[in-house]
Amino acid sequence: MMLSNIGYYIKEGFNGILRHKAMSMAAIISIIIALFMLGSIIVFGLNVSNVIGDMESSLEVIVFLKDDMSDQAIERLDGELRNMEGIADVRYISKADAFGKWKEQFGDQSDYLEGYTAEDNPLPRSYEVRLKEPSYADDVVNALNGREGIEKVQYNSEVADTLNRLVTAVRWMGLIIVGILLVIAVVIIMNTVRLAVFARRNEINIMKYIGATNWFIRWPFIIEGAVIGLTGSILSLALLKMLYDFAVSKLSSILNMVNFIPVNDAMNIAMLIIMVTGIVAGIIGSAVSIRRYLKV
Amino acid sequence: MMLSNIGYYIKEGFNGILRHKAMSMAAIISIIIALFMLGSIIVFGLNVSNVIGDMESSLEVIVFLKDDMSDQAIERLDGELRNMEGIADVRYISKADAFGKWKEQFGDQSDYLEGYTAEDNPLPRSYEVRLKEPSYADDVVNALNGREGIEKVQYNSEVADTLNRLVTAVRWMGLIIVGILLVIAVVIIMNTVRLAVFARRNEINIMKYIGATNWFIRWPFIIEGAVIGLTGSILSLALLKMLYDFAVSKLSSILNMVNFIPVNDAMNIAMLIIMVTGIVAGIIGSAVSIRRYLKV
Amino acid sequence: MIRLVNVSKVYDNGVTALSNVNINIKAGDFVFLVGPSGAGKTTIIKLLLKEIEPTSGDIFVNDKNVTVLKRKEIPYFRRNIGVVFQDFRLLPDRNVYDNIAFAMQVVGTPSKEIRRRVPLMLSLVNLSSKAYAYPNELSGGEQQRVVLARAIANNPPVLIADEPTGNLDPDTGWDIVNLLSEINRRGTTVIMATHAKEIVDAMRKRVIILKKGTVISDQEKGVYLDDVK
Amino acid sequence: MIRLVNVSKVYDNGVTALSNVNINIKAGDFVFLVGPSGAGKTTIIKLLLKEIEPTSGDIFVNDKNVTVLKRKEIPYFRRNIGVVFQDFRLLPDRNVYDNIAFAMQVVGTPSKEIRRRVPLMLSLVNLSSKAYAYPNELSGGEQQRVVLARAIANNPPVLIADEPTGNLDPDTGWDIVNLLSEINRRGTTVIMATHAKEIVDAMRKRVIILKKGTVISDQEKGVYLDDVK
Ligand SMILES: Nc1ncnc2c1ncn2[C@@H]1O[C@H](COP(=O)(O)OP(=O)(O)OP(=O)(O)O)[C@@H](O)[C@H]1O
Ligand SMILES: Nc1ncnc2c1ncn2[C@@H]1O[C@H](COP(=O)(O)OP(=O)(O)OP(=O)(O)O)[C@@H](O)[C@H]1O
Ligand SMILES: [Mg+2]
Ligand SMILES: [Mg+2]
Repeated sequence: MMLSNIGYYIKEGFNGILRHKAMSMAAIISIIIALFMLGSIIVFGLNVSNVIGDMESSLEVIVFLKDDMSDQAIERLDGELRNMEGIADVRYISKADAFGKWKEQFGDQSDYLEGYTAEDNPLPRSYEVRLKEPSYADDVVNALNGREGIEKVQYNSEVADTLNRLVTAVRWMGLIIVGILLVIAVVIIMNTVRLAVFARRNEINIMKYIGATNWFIRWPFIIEGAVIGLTGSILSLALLKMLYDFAVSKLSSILNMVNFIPVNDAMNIAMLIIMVTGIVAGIIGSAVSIRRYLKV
Repeated sequence: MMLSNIGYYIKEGFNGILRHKAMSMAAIISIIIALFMLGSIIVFGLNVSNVIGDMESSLEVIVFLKDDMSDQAIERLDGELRNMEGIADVRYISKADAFGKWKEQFGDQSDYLEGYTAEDNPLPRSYEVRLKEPSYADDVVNALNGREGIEKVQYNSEVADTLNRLVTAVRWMGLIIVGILLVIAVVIIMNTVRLAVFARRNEINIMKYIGATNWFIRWPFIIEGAVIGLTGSILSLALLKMLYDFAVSKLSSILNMVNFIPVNDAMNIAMLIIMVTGIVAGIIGSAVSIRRYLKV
Repeated sequence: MIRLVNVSKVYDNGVTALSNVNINIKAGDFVFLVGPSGAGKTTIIKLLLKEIEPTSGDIFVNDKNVTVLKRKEIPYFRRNIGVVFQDFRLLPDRNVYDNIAFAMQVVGTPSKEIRRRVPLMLSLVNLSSKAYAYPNELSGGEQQRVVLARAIANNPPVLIADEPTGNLDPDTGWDIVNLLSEINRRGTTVIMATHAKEIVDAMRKRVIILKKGTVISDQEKGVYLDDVK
Repeated sequence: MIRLVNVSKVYDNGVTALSNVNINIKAGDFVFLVGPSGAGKTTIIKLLLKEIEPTSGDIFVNDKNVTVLKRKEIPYFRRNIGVVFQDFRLLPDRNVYDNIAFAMQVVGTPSKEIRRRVPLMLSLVNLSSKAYAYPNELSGGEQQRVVLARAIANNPPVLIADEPTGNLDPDTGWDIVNLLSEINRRGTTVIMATHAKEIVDAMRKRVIILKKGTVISDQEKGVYLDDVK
């Protein structure tokens, strides 16, 4: 790349787009579509893993205390729990709390607690321990199980396992789908650029016949590809943001348990992937597809 | 369309594909991609609504019977339940069944049932009623509530409502996404055909100058578009089937609670949409895009 | 047969290619259209084909006013006129045989007739050996002759040739002119735009001389005037 | 300067375009390449440009063996040769000015120099008024002259013109030949493939006559032989 020619290359790159407006439009539309889909699945995937994350972190280890455990022992346990690795949050449930919860949950249906008061009842005191991640569960449960003063450590490992497997599945599927869509986006973009270059094959030939080097011909095409890729990716981002905003506003009333990722957070992650894909695919697409026409 | 020319049009349509192999390939690849995505989302949507359907139908109305209800009355109720509209299945839970379930669920954790036997315990007899659809729940609950001998009718209407709203949301989102992807598929296909026609604009011009009518020029292009669309849709169906088979075989071990739709059922529905989209978009794409070059 | 009445043509970029041209050509005429480069010869031919529209004036071919022709009628109208285009316009993805056959398919010729006639046309322009060559496999002169074969394939009542000998050696050029002359004798009206002074001078046919978009001379049995430039 | 040694060319479709051609052209020569349509003139020019490869034989330009040129060297090699292509090969999406400027940009000419020289070239071929017209807005002869202007823009040591007067009236044709002659006088080697008998006969330069792919005559101060066909 002769430095003196940079100005010419850039000018020609933009000229190429302007001279073939219909073709450039077609290319940009294809790129918008390809990248929009890529972005959609990324944003969708981020939300799904967010939801599962919420569900996971709501899974708790419950530590039931023996009625005869002393207050000091409880205090010690409390301190230990709060320092334990992998524990996000610890909540103490007194007998009164437990009584309240029971009433709330079963109401009149059960006469089990009839005659008991909030202060004096057969329900055990307990700790509700929220984990940072389900993978800490085994350690925590093992550390507490059978300890003095502890009646029973309860952890719904079945649900946790399912969630865990779900998380793995979703991550893998997400990666695979993003991978596939990435390939699709690149193929669509390269395909489009290929047809655009094909339509200009004579032009390329003529340049070769009057002594232009391959790079002299290639640079404007590459810049053209990059500009088209950039334009397409910016437009697809704008579209994605618009539709995501809209979808969140519509869906958050229906799916009220879902905690949507704020639009900007979701965008930041999608942005990089989309822009890089768009530009790189545009560049590679144009560089690769003029190759066969340069061989004269 | 002169009938005598049909042979020529068909021959020329196929010739067009063979003469421009690279271009036809590019078009077919684009179509495969567009239709593959369309098919994926259809198959995915079918599975999601299937899963939700399963979840919904597992929601039950539980009818707790008073201990003093006579066997005849129960028999009458039984008959009535089985004939009631919207009820899919009725299961009677005797005191012994209830006892077993309780033990199973709580095990040693609770000493509530200590001292009781399977035959003699404070747990009520009940009916577990599976509904055909959650929408019948209100009718069923109202018909039974307050009836003689019935202690309480329990139905988790909160979960049901959520599922109901989820089903609505999924259906709408599915329709919208399929709609968007349909548009995307059509745009990609038309875009591709447009570029392919653009690359052959001189050819079209020349034909016009030597006296060819618009339809004489158009037919081979339309047939070409249809053949490319058909080829692309068949290939994308093959790809979809392959990947779906693979995904089901991989995922059904991880997501063991999900009941995947058998591959052929899923395909049948996707097939029609994909084929029609592919062919129609191919035809319209080529018919529309040659228009501007015919105006000479 | 062919009449241009007060025809002017100003192209979109402001170039005046023809101004107030009047030409009247009778059926069966043989007319040379000459004049320096850029005089407007090709412009007249494009107007006759309704490839472009005149800025003002009327054009009649076969007593039909070309300027008011409906879009649907254009293809049928064009079939009356065989044209040798200056820039050839062969279909690049069909071989010589198919290029000529295509022109006949366009007018609905039965394929049996096409199979009979195409080789005939090719031998007329001395290209039988190139039937299966593609346009980009032909020399300039060979392409020019294919275009001629295509132009006469349908036996059109009018034949327009724009520089049909431009890429031909004098001998082959004469063969072509003799062919046109023969076709003209059988009743076809022939209009030939050319720079071939020798040919024009020797043929002694009607010569219309254009210069900067105006007719400066129109003579029966004329010659190529050297000093028109 | 330019040497063809036992050069033969058989195209992929089996057509023998050249068989055993030997030509030797010294620096500063002015050579006419003549012969009937399809004789192989354009084939020789394409060989000199390495647009196609010879089936056998060697080709030397500037004492470089063209047949063994590396792919990377081809563009630099081609810059030594200005070519007027028979089929023009103008960039359709650039106007006349930009077409000529492009040829100069290719060799890295500073833009100041380009701005100075392009109008000069255009006035040489008498096309100053068409600087901003696009190729499809030009008449055949005008396009031909643009190609010539482009070919001489970089002052190449060798100038090859394939039928540079094919679409020109005799007067304009002579202007072009006189221009080539002037360029030749200043030291450029000129090879001109042509069918213009009058011009060849009047110039009395070296004439190489090809027929069916073989050199049948090569004379200093030669003439166009009519009976070669
Ligand atoms: N499409 C166009 N747009 C603008 N100007 C045009 C167009 N076509 C031709 N011209 C101009 O109109 C004038 C006449 O062109 P025309 O092609 O009719 O010339 P011609 O007599 O055929 O010349 P030649 O012998 O060189 O082929 C020329 O000056 C040309 O530049
Ligand atoms: N790409 C090609 N493939 C096959 N055959 C070709 C190709 N190019 C040219 N030919 C054949 O080679 C022979 C010589 O062609 P060439 O173009 O060299 O002739 P020419 O002397 O330039 O003729 P003209 O005066 O008509 O331009 C012709 O018979 C032609 O059909
Ligand atoms: Mg002309
Ligand atoms: Mg030639």
